[in-house]
Amino acid sequence: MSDNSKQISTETANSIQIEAKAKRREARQLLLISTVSVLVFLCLWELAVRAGWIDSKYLCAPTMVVETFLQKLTDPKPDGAVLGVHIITSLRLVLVGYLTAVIIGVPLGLIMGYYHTFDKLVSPIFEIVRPIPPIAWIPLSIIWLGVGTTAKAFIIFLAAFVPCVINSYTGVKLTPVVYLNVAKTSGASNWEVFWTVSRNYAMPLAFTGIQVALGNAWSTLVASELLAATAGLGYMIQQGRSLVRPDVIIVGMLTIGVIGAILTTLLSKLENHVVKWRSRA
Amino acid sequence: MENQEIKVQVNHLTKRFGDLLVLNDISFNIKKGEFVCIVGPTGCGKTTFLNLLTRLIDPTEGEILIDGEPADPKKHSISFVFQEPSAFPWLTAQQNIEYGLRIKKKSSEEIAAQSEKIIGLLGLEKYRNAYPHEMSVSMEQRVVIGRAFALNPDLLLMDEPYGQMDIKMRYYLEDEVIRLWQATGSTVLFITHNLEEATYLAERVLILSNKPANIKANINVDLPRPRKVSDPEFIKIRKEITDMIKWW
Amino acid sequence: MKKNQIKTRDMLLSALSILGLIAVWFLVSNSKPDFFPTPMATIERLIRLIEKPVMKISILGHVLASLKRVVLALIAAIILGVGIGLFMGWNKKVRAAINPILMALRPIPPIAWIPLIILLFGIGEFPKVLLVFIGAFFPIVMNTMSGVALVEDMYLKVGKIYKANTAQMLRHVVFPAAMPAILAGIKIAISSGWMVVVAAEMLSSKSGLGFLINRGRDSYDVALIMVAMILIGVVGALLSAVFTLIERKLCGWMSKE
Amino acid sequence: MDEQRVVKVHLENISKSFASRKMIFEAVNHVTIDVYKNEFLVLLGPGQCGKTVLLNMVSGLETPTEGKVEFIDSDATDLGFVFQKTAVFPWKTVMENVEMPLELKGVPKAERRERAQYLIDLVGLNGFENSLPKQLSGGMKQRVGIARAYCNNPQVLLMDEPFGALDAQTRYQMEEEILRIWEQEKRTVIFVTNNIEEAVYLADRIIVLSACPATVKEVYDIALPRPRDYVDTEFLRIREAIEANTDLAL
Repeated sequence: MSDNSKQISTETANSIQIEAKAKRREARQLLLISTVSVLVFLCLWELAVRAGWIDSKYLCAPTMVVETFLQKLTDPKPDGAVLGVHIITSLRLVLVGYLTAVIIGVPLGLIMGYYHTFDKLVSPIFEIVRPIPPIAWIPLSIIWLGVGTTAKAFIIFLAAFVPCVINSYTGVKLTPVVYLNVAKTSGASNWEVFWTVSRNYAMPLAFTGIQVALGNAWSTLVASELLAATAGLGYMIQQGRSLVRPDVIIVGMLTIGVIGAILTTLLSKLENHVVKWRSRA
Repeated sequence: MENQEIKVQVNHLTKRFGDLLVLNDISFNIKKGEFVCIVGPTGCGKTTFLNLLTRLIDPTEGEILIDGEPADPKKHSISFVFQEPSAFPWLTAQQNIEYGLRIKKKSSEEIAAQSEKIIGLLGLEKYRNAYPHEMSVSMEQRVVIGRAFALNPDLLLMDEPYGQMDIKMRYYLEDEVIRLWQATGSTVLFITHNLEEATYLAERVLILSNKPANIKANINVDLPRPRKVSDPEFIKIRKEITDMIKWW
Repeated sequence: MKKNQIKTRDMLLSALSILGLIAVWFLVSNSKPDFFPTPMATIERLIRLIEKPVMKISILGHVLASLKRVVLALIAAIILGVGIGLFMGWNKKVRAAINPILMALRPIPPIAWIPLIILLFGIGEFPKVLLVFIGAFFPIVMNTMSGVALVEDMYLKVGKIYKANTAQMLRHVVFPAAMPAILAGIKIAISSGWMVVVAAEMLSSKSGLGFLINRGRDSYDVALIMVAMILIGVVGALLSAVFTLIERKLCGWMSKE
Repeated sequence: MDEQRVVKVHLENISKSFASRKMIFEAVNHVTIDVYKNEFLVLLGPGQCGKTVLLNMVSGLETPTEGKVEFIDSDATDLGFVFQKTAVFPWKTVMENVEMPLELKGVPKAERRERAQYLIDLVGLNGFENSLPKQLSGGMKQRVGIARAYCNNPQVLLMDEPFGALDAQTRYQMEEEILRIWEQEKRTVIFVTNNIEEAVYLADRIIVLSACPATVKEVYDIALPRPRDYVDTEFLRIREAIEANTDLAL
């Protein structure tokens, strides 16, 4: 688009000013509404507990949550570990299972999507295992691998593995025939067509799979820690329940949410870097 | 032009999908370096015909020879410009142009020299590192055509590449493809619905009949270049072709 | 190769892989029976489970208990999720008000809510349905909102040209155009809801398939765990299969001809 | 044709600019056009931008930053619009698509069905009343768009490159079709295109617009009798004169 802003008349210029000002005013207005609604939500919550509508034994006020959060930063009581230790235990656990799932799942999905015979051989097994939620595997894996980290890492691997395979598989299947034909008519071998075309085209969808896998891994981690753990954020909120400390539960839940959000943003930054050819539309 | 050796021989080409006969016993020859246009009514099997030539699909009967041997993408270099935009979104303009050369495992000097030449001919020096989503439709199509010519192909097939362009852009691209054809001396087979475009570009026009398609006529267009659309001789040839095609 | 030749070859390959899976199951379970129930033991346990109820509830009773919780929660999540999602997608002010709260709660996995909900509402039916609701609500409201916000600008133009009022715009243009995204959201909600109901039942329940697994775990009845897991898989697959049929019927105009 | 030319739509000194963060982009720059009653007017210009924005200002989809659009003895509401990308609703059958303008006006079902049926027959789609757009070809979808545009009996029809996405031969066919329909149901038509051959074939008058920002470069009166022949010498002469005068939008 050519930048021809030099010779436009004054009347057009100031009518654009008006338009721009209106847009800015609307944006400010929306921001105001958002902040007000969040404040109202917090005040209602605070009021509900203070005025006794909800018994403070079961739900604590936001101010209490902040206090406990600050206290938990340094004090291992009451759930036996400082917030930092819980976070690191959980992170170490989730990353082991998650990264293995990505490293094995994405290539497997890509190859399954491209090579027909391999697809027909592997996908039936996959279709049988897929509908069973990873959490249902916890009891069996505890019996096989005990309560330690290997059992939990295996569950997280299962939870993350499925979306990686499916999305990479779909990515390859959706490759437009025209791209494949360009490669074939240039004399590319079957492997070259896969490597130079399908693999690249499927990358954005593979990343969607990696994102979904992260969400699955993170929630399965919490489940496995709820069931059997000695530390970690899931364990912390479980302790909060048994010690009837709603503030500890809520601090644990918020930390899980915040860390989950951070991991997701880091991942999309990596995606933007790797798949820089995709239009930002 | 007669004694030039034959580049492409098509003998009794027939194609049947189940019991639907699409191409019926087509035979013709194309000389080396010739620019042939193929026209025919909508849906008469032109694209099937092209897919057969590039061995994307196998014929039911008949054979296709390039320099006397059965056509094979691995042995011969056949380039194809498809109708819908086919620049690889994950490659820059220059990488797209060099794609075919890399597959054919050409030496890096050869690749660099050839891609520089094509980028020069297309005048895309400023856009060599742009990704397809940063280009206009016409620029992307020019990169795709550059990629096809970069291979110095034995046979270059183009399936209605300028269908969506506005008229001034189409004139520009038609002149550009003629320039590229003259510079590389490749043999070009150009499919189009637009009869004026066929008359403007072709040294010879092959007219396909309705389904099941057969060669209905073979019209030589020996007009000097660059041709003028309103020149009486041009109009006569265009009228001749239109009367054979007009089904509406 | 002809079409039907390819078909038979594919059937063969799939059969081969399933047989392979069963063979592996045989081998592994025979070597460590108490770790891994043999196929025979699992089938026996299934038959015994059908005859003898657990906690006075038959096997069908447990399946229905889980299904009831999921279906109830889904209906609530669809009504609220689509309703709120439509409003948020269509009206900027409503979105500005509700979105921040949703964005804060969304990253918290539904399973992380279990301790708090149990603390607040105990271990009856309501907390379990509420948990499944949380698991199902977020995907639906998010997909509906983005579905409405991403309606093709051209369809909106047609509506504007013919002076459609807001109600007509929603009924004729926005809702049908957003339908595919809404249905995708519901599909995710079903699998997420099914996962949450199993987790909730494993942590605190006297009925349902999650409870059966827990029962197997407590009494080291590995065969029961396996039977319960297979049931969860089968019922889960049926749920999403039923939904795909509904989706094809509702969105027939979508699929390519 | 000159004396009884009655002005139907008057565009007075229209300009339109869009402000993005970094720069101000001007799409239309001081355009003044008179559109005569029941005239087939073609706005011809290269590539995208200007023309479509100009049409959107006539239809009220966009408000001009400067100048105004006047409709003479008919208000701006009853308009028909045919888009380039076939803006036919994929979830509605052909009948439901065509009758929609009247349905939105609250016209009872029987009456609007009758009107829609007449138009479906007019554009040659009878027998396809209950099919879905996914079962129709590109050309047929555009016929639905044209039928819908006529549905609420508009005074003015606006068409934004309606045949832009069709192949050359279907395009020739649709150009003949639109003229046949226009002869039967005479309305004021403002037709936007970048195809010069199509413009000369269809238009009573052609207004050639420059590339962005759109300004009026030249006005051509096309006095050729209808139906016109693409390869007729006079036709080609006019076409080449216009081609020499249009810009190349690379």
